[in-house]
Amino acid sequence: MKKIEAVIKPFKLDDVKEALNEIGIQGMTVSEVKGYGRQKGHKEIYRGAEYVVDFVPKVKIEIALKSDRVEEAVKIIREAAKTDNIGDGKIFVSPLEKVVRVRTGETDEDAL
Amino acid sequence: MKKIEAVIKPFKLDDVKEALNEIGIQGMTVSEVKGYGRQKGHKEIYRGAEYVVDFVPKVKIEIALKSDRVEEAVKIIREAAKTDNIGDGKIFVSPLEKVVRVRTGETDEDAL
Amino acid sequence: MKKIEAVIKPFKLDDVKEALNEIGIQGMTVSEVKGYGRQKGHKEIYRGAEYVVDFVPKVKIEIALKSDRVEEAVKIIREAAKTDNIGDGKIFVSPLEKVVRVRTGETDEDAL
Amino acid sequence: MNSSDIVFMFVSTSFVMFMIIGLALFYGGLVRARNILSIIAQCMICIGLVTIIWILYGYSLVFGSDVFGFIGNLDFLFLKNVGQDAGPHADNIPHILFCMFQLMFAAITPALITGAFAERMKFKAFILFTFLWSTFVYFPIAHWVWGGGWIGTHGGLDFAGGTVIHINSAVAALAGAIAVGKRKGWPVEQIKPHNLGVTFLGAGILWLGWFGFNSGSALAANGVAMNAFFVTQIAASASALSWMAVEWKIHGKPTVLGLASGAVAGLVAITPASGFVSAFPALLIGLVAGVVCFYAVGLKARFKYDDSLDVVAIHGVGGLWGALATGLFASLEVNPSGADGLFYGNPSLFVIQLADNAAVIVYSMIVSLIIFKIVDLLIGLKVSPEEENAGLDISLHGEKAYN
Amino acid sequence: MNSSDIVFMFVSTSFVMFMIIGLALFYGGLVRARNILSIIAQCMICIGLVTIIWILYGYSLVFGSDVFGFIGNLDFLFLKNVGQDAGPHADNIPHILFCMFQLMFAAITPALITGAFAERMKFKAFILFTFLWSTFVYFPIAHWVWGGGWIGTHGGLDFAGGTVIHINSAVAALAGAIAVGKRKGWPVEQIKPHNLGVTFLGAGILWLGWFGFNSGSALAANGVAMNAFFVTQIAASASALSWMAVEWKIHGKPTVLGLASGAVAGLVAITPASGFVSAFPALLIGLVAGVVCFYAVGLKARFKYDDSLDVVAIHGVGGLWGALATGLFASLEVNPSGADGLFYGNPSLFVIQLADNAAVIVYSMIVSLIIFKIVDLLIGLKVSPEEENAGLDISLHGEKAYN
Amino acid sequence: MNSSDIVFMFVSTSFVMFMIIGLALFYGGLVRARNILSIIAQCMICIGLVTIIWILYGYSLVFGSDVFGFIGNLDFLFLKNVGQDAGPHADNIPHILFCMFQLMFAAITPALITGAFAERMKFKAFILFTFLWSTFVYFPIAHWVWGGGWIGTHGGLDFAGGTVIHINSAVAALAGAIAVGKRKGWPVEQIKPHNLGVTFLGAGILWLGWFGFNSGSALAANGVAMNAFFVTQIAASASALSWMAVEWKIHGKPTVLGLASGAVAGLVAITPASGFVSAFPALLIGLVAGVVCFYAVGLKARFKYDDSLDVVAIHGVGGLWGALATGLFASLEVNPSGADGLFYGNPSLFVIQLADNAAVIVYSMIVSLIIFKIVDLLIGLKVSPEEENAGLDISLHGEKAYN
Ligand SMILES: Nc1ncnc2c1ncn2[C@@H]1O[C@H](COP(=O)(O)OP(=O)(O)O)[C@@H](O)[C@H]1O
Ligand SMILES: Nc1ncnc2c1ncn2[C@@H]1O[C@H](COP(=O)(O)OP(=O)(O)O)[C@@H](O)[C@H]1O
Ligand SMILES: Nc1ncnc2c1ncn2[C@@H]1O[C@H](COP(=O)(O)OP(=O)(O)O)[C@@H](O)[C@H]1O
Repeated sequence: MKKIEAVIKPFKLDDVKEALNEIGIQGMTVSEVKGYGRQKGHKEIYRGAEYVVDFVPKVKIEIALKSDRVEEAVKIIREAAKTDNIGDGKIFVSPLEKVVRVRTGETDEDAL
Repeated sequence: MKKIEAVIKPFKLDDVKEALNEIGIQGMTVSEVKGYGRQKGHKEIYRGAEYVVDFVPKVKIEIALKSDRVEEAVKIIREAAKTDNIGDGKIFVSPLEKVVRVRTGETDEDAL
Repeated sequence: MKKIEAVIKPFKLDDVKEALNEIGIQGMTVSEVKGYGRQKGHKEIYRGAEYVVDFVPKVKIEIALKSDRVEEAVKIIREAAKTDNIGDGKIFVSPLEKVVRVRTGETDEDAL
Repeated sequence: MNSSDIVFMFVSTSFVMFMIIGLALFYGGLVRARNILSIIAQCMICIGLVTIIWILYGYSLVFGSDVFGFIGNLDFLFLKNVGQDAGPHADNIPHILFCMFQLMFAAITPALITGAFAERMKFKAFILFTFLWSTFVYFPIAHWVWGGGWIGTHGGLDFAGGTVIHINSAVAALAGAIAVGKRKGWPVEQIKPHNLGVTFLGAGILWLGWFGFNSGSALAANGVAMNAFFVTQIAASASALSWMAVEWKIHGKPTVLGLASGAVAGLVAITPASGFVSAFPALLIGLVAGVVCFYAVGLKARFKYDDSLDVVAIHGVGGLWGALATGLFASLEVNPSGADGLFYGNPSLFVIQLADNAAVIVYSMIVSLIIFKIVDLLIGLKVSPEEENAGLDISLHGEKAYN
Repeated sequence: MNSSDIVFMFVSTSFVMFMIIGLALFYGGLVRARNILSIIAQCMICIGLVTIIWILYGYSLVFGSDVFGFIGNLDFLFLKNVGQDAGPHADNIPHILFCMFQLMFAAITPALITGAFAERMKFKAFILFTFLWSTFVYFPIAHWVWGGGWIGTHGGLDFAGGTVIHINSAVAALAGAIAVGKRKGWPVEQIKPHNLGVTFLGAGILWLGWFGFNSGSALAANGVAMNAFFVTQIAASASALSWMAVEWKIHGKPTVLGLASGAVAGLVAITPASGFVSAFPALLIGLVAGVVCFYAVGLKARFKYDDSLDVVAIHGVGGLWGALATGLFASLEVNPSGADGLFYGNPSLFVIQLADNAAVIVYSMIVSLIIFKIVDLLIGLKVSPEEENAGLDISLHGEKAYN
Repeated sequence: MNSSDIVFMFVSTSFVMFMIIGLALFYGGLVRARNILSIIAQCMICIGLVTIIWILYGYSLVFGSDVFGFIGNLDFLFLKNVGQDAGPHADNIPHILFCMFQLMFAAITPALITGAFAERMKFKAFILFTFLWSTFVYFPIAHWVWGGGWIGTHGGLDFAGGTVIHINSAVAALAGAIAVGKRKGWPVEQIKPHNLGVTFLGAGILWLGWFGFNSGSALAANGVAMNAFFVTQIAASASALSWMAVEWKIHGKPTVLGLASGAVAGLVAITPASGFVSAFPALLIGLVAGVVCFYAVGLKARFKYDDSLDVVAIHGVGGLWGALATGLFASLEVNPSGADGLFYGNPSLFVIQLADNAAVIVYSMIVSLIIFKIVDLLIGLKVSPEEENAGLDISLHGEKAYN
């Protein structure tokens, strides 16, 4: 099993979720994060003081899935999340050793 | 060393924390996340428009621990987090190569 | 490639970001978390009821980077995040198998 | 008819209406984020529903000609004889204005009760409760005191509703906390206010509105009204400080919630006395209110009833202290149409105050419990554990306050 | 000069000013967190800019001596002849006070419109729009009804601005929703209110302020003013409950947003009628308002215009119902200087109301559309998709509401 | 006694009380989320503590019979001779009402100062400071201007407290910013407002309350009061727009915080002038206020004092401009009991204004610095770095605003 973590633009979340659903991937965990990278931040003004804000709001999606589905999932996420602008985000894949479903105690692929 | 990530129902956080404490696991990092899975979302109504909200509030616990404690910890978390309802959550185990305590510079098991 | 996750004190975020920038590490993803560990929580009072709050606000930084830069990065983070008080936080290193840049589809080290 | 008094009562009435908004915020900030809308919904029901039943029959039951000292008759049913001309209870302002001022009191009283069973009561049950409780508890008791009933006529003093509103609602609150039962997790889990800024704003609006509440109860822009205005400010200030002081001493830190709670306690305590006592008694009433209400908050832990937002401690204990203090400090010099209290040589007033309030407490407790029982049988009082976990906002109202 | 009336109008004017703050919160809570400041900025422009143009020439265009029934002359340009003495439109209060009360109406009206194109309109465009729309739409129409123009003189009734303010702003809102175009994602994406507590607070302030809005329109602290006060409370309450009831029936849950929307719908509907109808007609007006406005919210989905915060459904449909209901229920018994309506034996009033409002709708629609067109040509109406995604607060104002 | 004036002063007093709530929100939204409660606590101390010392001796020190032009005597100690009858300073309203109106001014002034040392001052130190500063700075200066002291008697004009309240508090704010020292991280770190919606609400409440503040200073519902009402609206609007304009030009975007700050700057600037100048001078006063206060915000960066919420720039510079503008634009036509200013042929008034304000600035600066020194020695002014990091809400009050 693998874990995919994708950091994407917030307003792309629904598209990515739909796209994954279509290929039968229906579990995921989502969190709000702030990203820092090449994408330029914006300027903020408070009583004349100008601040450059480097951190940009992003959404992180975590998906545990069978190893053989990783490639497809990555592709789908990329397609759905893309706007062709800097800051579209990144996808990370890392190893996952075990998954347990709390409710039933099922493990690994049964737990997905 | 391993990392356990457990996605559970928010109101179970205290129970899980207590249960882990009892077996001597006292460090963890917690974040608020939204889960998407089999658990049905709820309906929301705003000026007559009905929305089905798929994302359900969850809490994610991250615990770094020695490899030989993983099994026990997973069991304890499962027991404490269980309500026997869909959406009780999942536990993920992944490899961890190194841990450093910022304050002292101790590493790996000493840093836990 | 590796993933560094560092849990630090919130007001150290800017220092850590600057320090990493200086050694040329410019991508990261940040989230607000709550930490539980040796650091004592604080007391809160609401209408005479006293609560001990164990969870302390922390910030989690995630950085994907080339394996050979891990050591340096960990050192830099440690130095920047240190206040020599309990609760300064921890740094975790874990394996990363793949990185994809959503915008371009570049992978792995090109994607960082 | 006096056009200054019209303006005065217009403002006072508006302020009391605004208090209900303030109360919703005061309470709404104190619950968890997933229940704030349920508080607001209940407060809006109090405004909406009580307005309707008030014009249908409530006003008549309270202010219609007295029947056996217990209730008003049906003279004003469906606002019959209630128009732009002055009515029998105030010859200086339009009857409809008097009716509307009194309406606001009727509307805020059940809203006060909601704090006791916050975060767990069924909305449908609350609506039925509000209807029954207004009809069978508030209307009679308001009549007793202000409408020509037995308390007002035999000399009991309650300037702006210490008995009718605060004690009465607190007794019902106690009944409700017991009848509805505890929140899941209480008292073990940490159940903390989710937004104290909102609570402070609510307290601020309450403070402002209370000027209309107390001063307006003079029904005219005269010296007594301004006395009420003045002593309201003094008692609230004193009570905020004394609550803070005792909390600081005992818990080591002075909290904003303490300051706000103290202010409300002082406002409650001065309510029955505001038209009868002068500044320094008011100072004392406030100082004592902050301390006794602070300690009274501890009662629920001792006696294990989950009065979630401390209606009993603040409105009950504060109101009772105020009612008794009226018996101690009332002075004919402040208000010639009032009475002298114990410290001005008239111990009988104190006895009357004691007796009246005891009667109200007993009546309100019994009838409130019966009403809760009836509602429980018909609808059930408490939401399911799942609904409670998910929060009433989603469960009962299909909404989230924060997105 | 009557000093009670001065106080009354001082309070009423202050309350209406406070309504604009309330409106900003009401709307601000309904948009997404990244757009709340853009709403607030627009409301502040309405206060600031309209105040300036009002004292320069707006007041004169509305209340200067009538020219062909269409517009006021320049008698009061730059506040000439407008001082502390009474003016021609109210002999009981200082001219500047009358001028300021009317200013608040002029200021709130464009603020109401903002709900229609919330979350996407350029700020610069909004400023120009406000300037043009006030000048070419609001000032003439206000003159027609209140300044001596054709509607007021031939007998049309609009006590506190149902036609001038609510219908007028809703028509412009419809024009704006069409001219500016839809929000990205609408109606497919879930675009939810970000803070319903703030929306409730706004609604509460609106409710309070509306007392000044409607009662103050009597321009004196008299029986008619208090009638307006009373029926305002009744209609708002009834409408909150009826909206809730129909929503409960259809969607299975009673929402706080529904209660608040219903209250506002009732307040809108009673506005033109408040000085002319008595309590039970007001009850009916409120009950109907809650239901028809609830259903009217569905129109935007059917006709595919993104009236983001339902200005058309609430202010347009509610206002129209109120204007027609005035033609049905107005009664000389309530207000001898008004007229009898259809149900009091005078069908002609109903016809007049119909005709007047039709004229206002046509005029407002045409001129509003032209103004939007001009602004579009000069500046452009809508922000870029990137700005919309990032949120107007950051894009247009360089600020975030929440940090 | 005049019952209209009673109502008017009741409303005005209530509005000023509400301003303190508004101020707490205005400031509270501007600090970081972990310090909002500390702001609120300080504002509540200002209400509570000042109320108590005011009735004990403060009122007497300000309004007791003049002693050497410097301070009031003890005639009114413990409210002796202060009752429901009219007092020496206003024969149209009850003495207690006059006393309470003036109390609100005394209470809001130290609350204004808190903005300067927000996010870092010890609570205990603040309490002691408030006590000392009210006694030794506010009470004397208020006496000088309004209580029969040297400024009022020799002809200096300060209608509603530009000198007594705004300049005075700003000078103390400067002293405080210096004495308490900078916040950790300032000016390098980004220290941003945590909730601009709350700040806007606060500004809105301030705007509303300012109507009572300025108009009420006429002490009667007359033409001068309504003039103050009118020009307050104009100056605030103009200043909001001019601040926005200059900010837009310089920083490229018009912010809501700029609009709100501009409005407050305009309100401050018109305060001393409001009973003496007419509409167009008010327009000018507002337009200038927005611009000079905008630039004045930059002073703290230049001179390196951490006046966190810009009390000096807004209340000091705005207040000074208003005081001088009074010397320029005051007109006997507006207020026969005032004076003509420079532009109405009387240059001496301008000189008097200059001199008076210089005296107040010097006195306030010296005594404020001494008081800060004393408090520093007795208690210490600043929290520890750890407490500052954790936030004052947790450190000093054991609470979190948001859970
Ligand atoms: N090395 C990294 N480690 C972790 N997250 C990263 C890294 N680099 C970028 N990110 C995340 O990806 C987001 C997008 O990256 P950015 O460089 O702005 O644009 P792009 O994805 O187009 O290259 C960032 O906002 C950040 O959240
Ligand atoms: N494949 C997955 N990857 C990551 N998180 C998942 C995955 N599947 C489920 N989750 C998380 O687990 C939570 C519970 O899953 P769900 O399918 O609703 O119920 P259950 O745990 O009973 O099977 C989800 O809300 C989500 O946060
Ligand atoms: N075993 C663990 N797994 C995950 N996170 C941990 C673990 N132990 C500690 N942490 C995180 O590190 C933070 C600091 O740890 P703590 O024990 O308080 O102090 P120190 O870092 O000085 O040892 C905690 O707040 C928590 O977020």
